[in-house]
Amino acid sequence: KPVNARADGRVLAVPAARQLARERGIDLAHVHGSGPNGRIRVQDVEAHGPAAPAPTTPAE
Amino acid sequence: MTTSYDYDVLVIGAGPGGYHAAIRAAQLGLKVACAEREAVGGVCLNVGCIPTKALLHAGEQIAAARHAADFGLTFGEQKLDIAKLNGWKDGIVKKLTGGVGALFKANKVAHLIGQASFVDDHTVKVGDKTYTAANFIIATGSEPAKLPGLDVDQTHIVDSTGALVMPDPVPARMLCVGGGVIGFEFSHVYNNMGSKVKVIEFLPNVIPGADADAVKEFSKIMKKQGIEIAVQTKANKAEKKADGIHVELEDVKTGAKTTEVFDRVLVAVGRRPRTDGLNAQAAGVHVTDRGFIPADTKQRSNVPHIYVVGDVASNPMLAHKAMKEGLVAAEVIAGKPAEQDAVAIPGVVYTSPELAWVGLTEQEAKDKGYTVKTGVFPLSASGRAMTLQATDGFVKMVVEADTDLLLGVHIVGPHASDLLGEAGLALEMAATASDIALTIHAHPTLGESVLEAAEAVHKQAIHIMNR
Amino acid sequence: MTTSYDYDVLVIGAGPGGYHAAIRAAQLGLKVACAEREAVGGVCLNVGCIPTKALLHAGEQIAAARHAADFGLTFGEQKLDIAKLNGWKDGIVKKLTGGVGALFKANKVAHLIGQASFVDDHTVKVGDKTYTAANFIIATGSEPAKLPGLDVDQTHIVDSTGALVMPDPVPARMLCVGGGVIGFEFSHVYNNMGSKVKVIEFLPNVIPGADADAVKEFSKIMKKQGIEIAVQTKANKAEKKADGIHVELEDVKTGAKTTEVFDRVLVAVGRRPRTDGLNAQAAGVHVTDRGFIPADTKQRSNVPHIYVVGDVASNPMLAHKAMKEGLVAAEVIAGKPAEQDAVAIPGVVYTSPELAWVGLTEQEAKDKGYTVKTGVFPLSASGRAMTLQATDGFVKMVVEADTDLLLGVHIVGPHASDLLGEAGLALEMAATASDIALTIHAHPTLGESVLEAAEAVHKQAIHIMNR
Ligand SMILES: Cc1cc2nc3c(=O)[nH]c(=O)nc-3n(C[C@H](O)[C@H](O)[C@H](O)COP(=O)(O)OP(=O)(O)OC[C@H]3O[C@@H](n4cnc5c(N)ncnc54)[C@H](O)[C@@H]3O)c2cc1C
Ligand SMILES: Cc1cc2nc3c(=O)[nH]c(=O)nc-3n(C[C@H](O)[C@H](O)[C@H](O)COP(=O)(O)OP(=O)(O)OC[C@H]3O[C@@H](n4cnc5c(N)ncnc54)[C@H](O)[C@@H]3O)c2cc1C
Repeated sequence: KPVNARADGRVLAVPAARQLARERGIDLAHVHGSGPNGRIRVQDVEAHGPAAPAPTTPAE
Repeated sequence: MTTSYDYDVLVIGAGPGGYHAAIRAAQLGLKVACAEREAVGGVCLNVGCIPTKALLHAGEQIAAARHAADFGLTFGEQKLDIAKLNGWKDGIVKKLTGGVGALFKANKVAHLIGQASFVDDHTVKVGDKTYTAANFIIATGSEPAKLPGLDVDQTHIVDSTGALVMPDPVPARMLCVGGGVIGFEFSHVYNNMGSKVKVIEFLPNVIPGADADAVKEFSKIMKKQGIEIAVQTKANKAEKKADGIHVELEDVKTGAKTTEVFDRVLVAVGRRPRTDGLNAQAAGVHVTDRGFIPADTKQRSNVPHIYVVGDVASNPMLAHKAMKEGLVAAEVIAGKPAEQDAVAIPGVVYTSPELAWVGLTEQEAKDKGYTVKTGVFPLSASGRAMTLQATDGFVKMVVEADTDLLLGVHIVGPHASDLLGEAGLALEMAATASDIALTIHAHPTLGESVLEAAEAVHKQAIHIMNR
Repeated sequence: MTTSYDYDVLVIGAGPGGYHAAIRAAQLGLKVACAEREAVGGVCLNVGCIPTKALLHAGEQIAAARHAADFGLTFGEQKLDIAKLNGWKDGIVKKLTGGVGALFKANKVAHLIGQASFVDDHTVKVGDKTYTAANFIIATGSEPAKLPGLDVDQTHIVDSTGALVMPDPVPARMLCVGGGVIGFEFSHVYNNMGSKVKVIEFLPNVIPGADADAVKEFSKIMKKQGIEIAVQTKANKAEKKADGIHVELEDVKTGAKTTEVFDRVLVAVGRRPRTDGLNAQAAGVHVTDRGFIPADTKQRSNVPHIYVVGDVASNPMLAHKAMKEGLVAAEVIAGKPAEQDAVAIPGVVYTSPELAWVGLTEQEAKDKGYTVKTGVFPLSASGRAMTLQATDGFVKMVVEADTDLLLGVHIVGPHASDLLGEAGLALEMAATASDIALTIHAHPTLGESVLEAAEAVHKQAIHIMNR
């Protein structure tokens, strides 16, 4: 269940946290953000725990 | 990546989107080629962002020399050597395009000279030769839109490319058809160089997309500088006569027509995506009716191994959007977790003062359902602006009322484009107005006005009364 | 707050620290007075930050007019009306100090004219009158340090206050004793106005506190502009003679002495805190041997209801630090959870190009035990810098190697102070180099060089080869 639900549909996360979440295949909507307004930092993504295998785009 | 293809990635077009993609792909170890039919650097370096900024700087120096009288510095007769001006500008372009060429070499990007046409979804023809690639990045850019009745001859009636060559003498009377970013940048240049400039815009407001308050302030300043602005006005036709170019103007509300005479007419009514000669259909790539090749957030077209970036993909047609998309496409191809997930794409009019913004306008924020608070700090209250003789303008901040989340920043003022760095980072970092207000900004800087606008959101700016 | 005192807060000194404290306290509903014995605005507005920036701008316009020849703009004979220059500068000061006066009125801050001396820890005397207050904020600032052997007469031998009045004619030969920020700003002004300037510095490096690479680049540029720099050199004594001021210079390594002749000597060897006439001991307030009144992070002195902010509290003696501390003191008094918790305090030398930095230098970061990565992007590769005729300099980023955490940003270049906004916010928000690299920066801007320096940390800058 998303822990991050803003009326505007945005999940507030800094760019590097977004990047890390993509790398680890983590849906940011499920990450607890420790910053103001639930802003997600890199540490929050790391603290989210073991990640699902990343949906990598295999280079052809 | 081992393939039976000639290249891992073949980029079509060496504008900012294309050359960023090519270099990043090479940095990531891929075998890369980049096809270009005109000049490396694309519109941006050759006939766009860069040469306009060179002319704008030159024009601003002319204005600055005039304003120097305020502090006691005066000059004898001023002379502008137009040939030298054009040469200086061309020199910068040459240096930068040469730089991209050198970067291609150093990064081992093969530069294919000629027009690329798809043969099938893994093959293109460039000139006489055919090349195969595992992935393609289409970065074919855009070109000026045309206006019926005003045929561009690049001498009397010019588009942005023709306007870049400053004629000698500078035209006495100049009409700019189109009050967008490009139109105003040229109008500002010609106005500073001595032309009497009139800008006409079909819509009720100039600089569509910018915040209404910012546009109002910007227009006021442009008018004060001598540029005539007529909104809701269109140009129907132009005729060259002995005494100049007779242009029929129409008030779009009343339908009233008048004819005015100019020495140069600039048509700057937008740009359209460019796919001519690409033969996209041979690769099964979908081109929309309006000529765009749409991309997803990984910059993929409808054909998964064919990516598309920059002006040909979507609006806004801006170089930094093209660059970002180029990097994303290259990284996605290399298996990196990249995505075009930008919160906001900044916009700048490089006049003096500049108009620069990033994020939502007040109206856009309201339309999206936000409860909005704003804070405005006028540069007339900035010590730094006074010492720079540049107190026209303001910083306006748009914030979500209950969370203090920053939604947009709109700046009219000197160096506004430099101040966007902070605003853009703030938006990407999901910063609040408090984050900005609590950050020490060096004194005396223009950046303090960004801080004060954030304070103004909370009715706590120091150098103005907060109502 | 209801008290039996005349004021909730009485601020001593109306410099940037004091007037920010007074206005914020009033905004928060407190009854506030501010005592000032000289002029509202303090050193900063009257004889510091602001008038120097005015002169710097004027000097830079002279240089700009010269460089305009590169793009074909030339002028007949140039004339500088020195009286008008001084008057223009004074006009800006007057406007700003008048503005602070008006803000005091509008915010209902009582302006007490005269020197404040403590009678006891709740009472001060200002002129003939005594006032009581529940809280005090000491913001008495600093004054130029003196140098034995060089007696300031404000005509031949001047301190920063004397140097602000440009003499007519401009001195042909100028010596600046002290290679710090203030020394270089004046040297740059005088050099641009036509003086032959020599800067001497006791230490092995000029601009102490700045990053070594940045200082090296900065010195190189200043020398290229014609300023002579001698480090590890001191001035022992000065003697006025018919042909000028004879100054004995000493090489501090070899002890070798030489005498050189100048028309004006500027002593800019630092500043010291100012507590004269304050009678701090009557309130039990502790003053250190070096004259500082130390404060905690809530800006409290050893006496809990007596706060201290700005230059008199601590180094670095910078206006924006004073402002921040003033706001903190006012908010703490009003019961708000404020604290001086700044990650970094920016520094700027407002020459052209500027030298600006925020956060740790590479050496400081290493000394603190960080494993450091750096990224450097030269402005010679920036298209925007080319169009601004200002390609000297670079952006250098200092980052913690394993976490990518930004530690410091050091910029030599045009508008460097404007670019600090992004760097400062990044440090306060604990941003990483990736956060900056992933943020779209408008093209073509100087801010792109900040982005490219962040990319260079990862060896992925686009417009240079990454080694
Ligand atoms: C006057 C002017 C000023 C501007 N100022 C700014 C500004 O200040 N800031 C900003 O962000 N944007 C500015 N722009 C817009 C900016 O130039 C574009 O957004 C940018 O160039 C788009 O980059 P691109 O890589 O998508 O395409 P382009 O730069 O258009 O490059 C596309 C390249 O592809 C080549 N090409 C096309 N088809 C083929 C083919 N089939 N085979 C081989 N090669 C092909 C073209 O020759 C061209 O070189 C300006 C534009 C103009 C006209
Ligand atoms: C030439 C120069 C250039 C500078 N440029 C910059 C710059 O660009 N950026 C920057 O950040 N900093 C700059 N500074 C430093 C900056 O001016 C100071 O850091 C700043 O003014 C400190 O503010 P303050 O409020 O602590 O004290 P001050 O500005 O020194 O103000 C203190 C005030 O208290 C008054 N006062 C003192 N004692 C009493 C008393 N007992 N009773 C009543 N009133 C009293 C004084 O008259 C004075 O007005 C510059 C300084 C100089 C000299």
